[in-house]
Amino acid sequence: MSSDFRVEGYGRVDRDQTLTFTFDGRTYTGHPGDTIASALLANGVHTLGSSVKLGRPRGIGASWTEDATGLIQVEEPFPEPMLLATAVELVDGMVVRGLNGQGRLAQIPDTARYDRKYHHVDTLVIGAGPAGLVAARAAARRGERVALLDDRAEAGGSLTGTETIDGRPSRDFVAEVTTELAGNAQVVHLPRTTAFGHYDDGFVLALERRTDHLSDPPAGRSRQRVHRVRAKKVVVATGAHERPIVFADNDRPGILLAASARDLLHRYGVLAGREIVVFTSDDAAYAAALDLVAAGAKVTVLEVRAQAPAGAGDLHVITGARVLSTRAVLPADETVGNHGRIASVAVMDGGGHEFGLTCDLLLVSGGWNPTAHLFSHVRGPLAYDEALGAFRPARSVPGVEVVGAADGVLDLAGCLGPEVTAGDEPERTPGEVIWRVPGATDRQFVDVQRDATVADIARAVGAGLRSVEHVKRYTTIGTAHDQGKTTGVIAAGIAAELLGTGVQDLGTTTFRPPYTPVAFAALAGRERGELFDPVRTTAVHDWHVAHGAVFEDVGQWKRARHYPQPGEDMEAAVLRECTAVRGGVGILDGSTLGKIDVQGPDSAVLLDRLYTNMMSSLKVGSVRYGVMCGVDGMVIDDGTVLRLADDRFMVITTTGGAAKILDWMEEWVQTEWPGLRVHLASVTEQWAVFPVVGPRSREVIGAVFPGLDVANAAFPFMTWRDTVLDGVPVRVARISFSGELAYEVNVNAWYAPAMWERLLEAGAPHGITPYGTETMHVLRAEKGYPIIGQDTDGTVTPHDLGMAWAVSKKKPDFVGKRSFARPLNADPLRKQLVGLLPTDSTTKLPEGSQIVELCDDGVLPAPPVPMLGHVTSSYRSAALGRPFALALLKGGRERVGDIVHVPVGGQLVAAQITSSVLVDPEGARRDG
Amino acid sequence: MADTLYRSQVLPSDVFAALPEGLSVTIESHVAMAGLRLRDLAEVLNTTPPVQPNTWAATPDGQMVWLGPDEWLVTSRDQQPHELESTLREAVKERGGAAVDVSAQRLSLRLSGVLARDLLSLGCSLDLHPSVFTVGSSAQTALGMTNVVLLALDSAGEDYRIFVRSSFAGYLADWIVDASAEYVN
Amino acid sequence: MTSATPPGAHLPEHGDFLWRNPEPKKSYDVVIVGGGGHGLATAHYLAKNHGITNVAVLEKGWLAGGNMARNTTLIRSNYLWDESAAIYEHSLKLWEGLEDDLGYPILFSQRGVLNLAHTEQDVRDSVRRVEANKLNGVDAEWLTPDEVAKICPIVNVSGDIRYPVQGATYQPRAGIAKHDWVAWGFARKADEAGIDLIQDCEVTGFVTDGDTVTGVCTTRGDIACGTVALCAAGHTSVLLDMLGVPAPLSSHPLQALVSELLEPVHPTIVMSNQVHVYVSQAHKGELVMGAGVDSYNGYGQRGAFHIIERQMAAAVELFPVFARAHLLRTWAGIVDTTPDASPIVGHTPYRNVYVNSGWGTGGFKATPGIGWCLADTVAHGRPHEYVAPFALDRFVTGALVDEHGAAAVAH
Amino acid sequence: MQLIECPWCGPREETEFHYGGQAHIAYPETPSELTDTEWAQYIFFRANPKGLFAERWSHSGGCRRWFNAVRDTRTYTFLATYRSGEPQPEVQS
Repeated sequence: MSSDFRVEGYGRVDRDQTLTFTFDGRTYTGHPGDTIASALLANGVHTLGSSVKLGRPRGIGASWTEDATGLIQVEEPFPEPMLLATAVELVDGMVVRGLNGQGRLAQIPDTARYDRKYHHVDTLVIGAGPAGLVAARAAARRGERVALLDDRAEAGGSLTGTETIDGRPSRDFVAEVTTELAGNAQVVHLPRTTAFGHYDDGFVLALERRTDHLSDPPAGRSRQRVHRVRAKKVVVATGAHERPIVFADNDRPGILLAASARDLLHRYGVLAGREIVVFTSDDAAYAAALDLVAAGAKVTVLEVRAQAPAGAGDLHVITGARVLSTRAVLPADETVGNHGRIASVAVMDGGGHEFGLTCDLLLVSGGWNPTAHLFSHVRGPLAYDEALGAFRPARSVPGVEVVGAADGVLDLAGCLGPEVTAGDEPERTPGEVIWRVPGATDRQFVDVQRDATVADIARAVGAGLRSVEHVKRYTTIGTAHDQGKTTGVIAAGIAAELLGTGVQDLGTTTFRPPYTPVAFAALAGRERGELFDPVRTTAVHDWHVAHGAVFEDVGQWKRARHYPQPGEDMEAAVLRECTAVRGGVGILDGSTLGKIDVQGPDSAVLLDRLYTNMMSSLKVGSVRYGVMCGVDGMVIDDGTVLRLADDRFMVITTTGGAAKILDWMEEWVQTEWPGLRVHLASVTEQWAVFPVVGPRSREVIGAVFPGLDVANAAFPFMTWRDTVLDGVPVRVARISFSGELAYEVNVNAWYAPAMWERLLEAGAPHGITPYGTETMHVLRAEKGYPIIGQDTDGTVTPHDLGMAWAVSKKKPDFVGKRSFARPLNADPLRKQLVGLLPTDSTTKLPEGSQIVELCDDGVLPAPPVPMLGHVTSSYRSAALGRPFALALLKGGRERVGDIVHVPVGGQLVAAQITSSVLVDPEGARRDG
Repeated sequence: MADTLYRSQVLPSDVFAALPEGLSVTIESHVAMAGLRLRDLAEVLNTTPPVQPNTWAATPDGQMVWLGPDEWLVTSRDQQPHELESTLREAVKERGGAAVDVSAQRLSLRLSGVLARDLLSLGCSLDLHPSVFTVGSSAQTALGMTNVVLLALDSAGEDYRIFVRSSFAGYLADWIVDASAEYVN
Repeated sequence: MTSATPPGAHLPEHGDFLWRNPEPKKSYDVVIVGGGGHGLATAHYLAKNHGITNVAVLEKGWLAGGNMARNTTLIRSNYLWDESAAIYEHSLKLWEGLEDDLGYPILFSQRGVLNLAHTEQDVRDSVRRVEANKLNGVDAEWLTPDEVAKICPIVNVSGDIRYPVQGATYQPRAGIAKHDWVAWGFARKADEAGIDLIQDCEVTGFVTDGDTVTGVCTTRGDIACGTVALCAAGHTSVLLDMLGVPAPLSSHPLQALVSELLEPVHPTIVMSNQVHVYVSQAHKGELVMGAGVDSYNGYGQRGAFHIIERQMAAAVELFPVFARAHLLRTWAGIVDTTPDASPIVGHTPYRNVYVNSGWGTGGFKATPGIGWCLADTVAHGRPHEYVAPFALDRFVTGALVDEHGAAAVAH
Repeated sequence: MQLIECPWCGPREETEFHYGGQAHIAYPETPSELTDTEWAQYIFFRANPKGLFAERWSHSGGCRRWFNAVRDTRTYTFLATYRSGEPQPEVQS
């Protein structure tokens, strides 16, 4: 199809190359440098889709991101919804379609890469129009580190190329500045990069579109990048958005902002219409009109003001005029891409005379709204400027400078500043601020995308609404894709008129990020898939993988949960592992346990204050179990403490509690007791920890460490011993989390794989069985040892866990002690940790199940049913030959022997309350 | 049974083999490291510790890195981990200081090449411009989603040492490899 | 080109008349401080249930312009503890009849909520909550990953993501509503009953006489009062400070965001604590999301962008189809949080002042429930049974209602 | 996303820090002598001003030092950061 509306001698697209694309199933051509919008307009296509609420035709309304209507769906190369046709660069083979107000998400995964990059500069300039270029060049010449962000593909902003700057064509000026900047290693100039958010302390986020415009992008390059720029000074040079004027049927395709038509001509060589009416109250439209005439269009100007300005030239101007309404092409003439397009306007001139004008394009210009979004993001105050008819920066904000049109400066000379000379321009005459013309208010669209009209605003005001925020919400004006860039102030202006008040008195809307919409994936960046959150692994992780371990996530760690053999499910594997441990010997990778080195003369003082039990009385060479509570008296962690020296302890925390407990201890040391001479260090990764557990563990340890006397008398329970293996120091501790004879082997993690293999080799004759966290949990539960965070939930005291023995009565204070004396702690009905045995000996109660009183008739009463507590842990026990559970139960310890009911899948399962210690209650097994 | 307890690295040796030109990461061999705590450290050591925040200094057989107002990371090529700890602990113990072997706590990576600084800028929020982060500079900060200790080894922004918690090394390696895809043309 | 308008495009029109804009009178029987959802609902139920209409609702800005205008409109009652389940379930039942009660469309859409579990502990906690809900008469189910995918096919339930979905709790009666419609429905009804809704009226102090507050000082003059109900959400501490009443409240920014309008793709509501995101698709097609509160105290209606970025990463991780949806707008409210993540409602040291605060991220869903109960409390001069457990003195006795598990993600 | 001035490391991104609530609340000398009400005040009750607030922060992603800050809760602006143990500086918003 020919490009009927492309004008020779205009535009900077590469006409030597032709690109093909489809829109709504029809094939069109364009050129490199085109956007979808410019290519469609070059083909005479104005209508893109229909509006969301009224189904009225919608077309292209501007030439860049301020367009309130021209939304499309890209289907190929990859589906992406709700893009502005004006902002999508054309590449060969694109498939695009129009929208009816909603976009469609891809049903296939987006495999494109996204990332982020940090920058630090002295001066960040946002916008590469005349004001931005001058600011960037000046900063670079001062020797500063500079970033220049430009949302368009080429620098120059609103410069069309017809201007002169410093006596040369403006494009030459642009080229000169960008060349100078490119030669300066201190300057980063990023085109296609939209600053979308401005935050405190000179922080700006900007989205760079890096590959969509390339026909064959490098595979590893990120498609979009979020630049994170930290600048000492931010220069906002983002220009201004032209503002339309509201009249009846102002929503048709074929109605554009005036400067956009000029931009289309000079940038893309597209003449958007041949018979053009320009409706304006501002001078800028005249430059557009003149250029369009020069390019071959017939133009009639409808001037709101009583007089045409100086720059009107030979244009046909009707002054004091108003567009009353528009008409569309007749349905009979309907062609693809022209549905509903404007065909004529009804006009009233200054004398009140009404007449019609035929046209294929209506350009509108009602003045300019400074693009102060990025200033407003950092709480830069905006004030309504009566002359401008818009909000503009009211006061300066430290570290932020607003220049050029963004600050309401509308002439080129003003934008360029004193250092640069602009060519002669016609003197600007003041624009007239006009929000709308009289007419059928229900067809006067204020928010074209949301189908919101002047009538809607009138209804809102009539309903009693007085705040502009209420009016916005009532009408939904300003909530669409464009977020009211061009018409937000018009809505306020019309509401103010209706209320008989000033625009400023209605209150202003604060702009919030993002300035333009940003794809979720771009914000996710690299944090997707495996990189969504770090995976932490131990030094013997590869062994677990190689041996078929099934992993579970514990915090960020991957922990081996069990090691199924062929044909085994988890239950079978865990029963086998449990049997092996209690019947022989097993080995666990316990390296994820948190380890904290506590050193200094006051180490024991600190631990006495933080643990509920006494640690200062612990002897060097010994180990003690300890519990930590929050100030509220609730258990936050437990673990063992090894006294390494008078002034040194090793604190072992749970895997999940490691970072939290180190932080907790550090907080107390630093903020409450800075006088204590004690130092804390994480040594979690320093030490690989391998518990060797079971009645045969002594033989294994004895075989591996010939220098260690493993006899019970020489190396009793809850002690630790240092030994040396092949010159490498090793620490072995008699700690048991299973009730079995057990030795925890600690070694510098450099040697972890070697040590693991040694233990396996030595254990082979005894059938040593690697076991995972699930087996560990079963074994500890059989002994009634709680897991903090599983058998507790932040509302459980040590007493509730049956651990009064671990709460010192001698110490005058420790963290949490005072809270034990609160009235609620004396409640006999507090929940306590107990065992629970399903009386049918077969049902494994689901963890989390609630417990109710025995229902004699076997039927639950109607809700609400009082609950006694819940099942915290539940397993099948190889040792018991039956399932069992731990539970937190109201007054549980006083109720041992009672039968309660547990609703499971619609049935009531009877269970007997027992002690929480179900295996080896005498503790006979721990010494082998 | 093997004769000696061999040492392992937490990363496969070839994990960084395919990095693009201009970027190199080497997994540094096992070096003894210790955490050292004492406010008046200079008085008890032969070496002058770096007292400026965010700096490191060379020692005869390694480095001392400032980690906090009374805290340093000491590396030693010549000493065994436990020797390093006991030497330092003897020196500071009487004054209420502390020394702890952390040789396996972190993995040491050497990042170098003309793209090194650019790669870091994809995941590190600090200003690493050589005029700011020059030889002798160090920082504890985040790279990607993990904490690291980062040292500038030259003044050109082309040579860095990264200490990363060993359990996060696999993540960081994945991150580096993923980020470096950018430079493959 | 499609010209048919898409589903959800036609929301009902707002009423032709909403409320008067009266000048404040010299005196009212009840002064409600805060013209948000809770204040307006309280006003409505004072009139409807108790015939008390000499009431003023004082709003320092525009009606329902605080958290009511900024929340993500999730309504559910699947809380763990009996006390919470009771008031939220009471509220949910009121939601189910609210459109008729108010005679105003509120677009209550009971599309169900999925709370995803990603770890073994998530699973335990989820089952615990589901079983508790059932026994409390709250609809709840535990779903396997396959069942999750049946209800919400776009959730990534494959095992190869960083934190695979292990299952989910499901409350079918949960839903969303349109917040402006809800607030304006209450306001219109209260106005109709003769209650004065007074905007641009900031409370600057209180006139006290012993343990009685006799008047409220405002930017529109002093107003005498019989009873005062504080419904100021994130600004409660500011008011309590004027009265010299300490409370364990801290105000935090809570952020939310929306995408552009999209064809229907997400039929329910999904929340995930571990992966930290919450998503629904509103009536017109925009994706609405929230995350956790910003960590520091703050009264600015904005938060830190890294929270949003992390939320986007979570969204794309759980819903791969969202990759090229676009973030259109972000904003923040100010939520007042408590140490146990449960509200503080009831008596203050002043005999005629009642406080209603600390709802954290749960305020919207509680709107009719707390309005009902607070009106009852004010009318009878004693806490309604559903709010009695949430008295300020629980922090002294230790009788906390610890709902942290339920509140970790904004909802 | 602010820069927070760590008193040791200098300005760093907000994401490197952990918030610790109100500053200058000392652990009671002898908790056992406090009434339940007084103890509750210590555990749970913190100021929540709209305006200047002295609060605790930790440079958790860096030197791991706790320090104090005066911040305006309306604007989030940090007016001062100071080391633990130092008195709260006089600042104005």
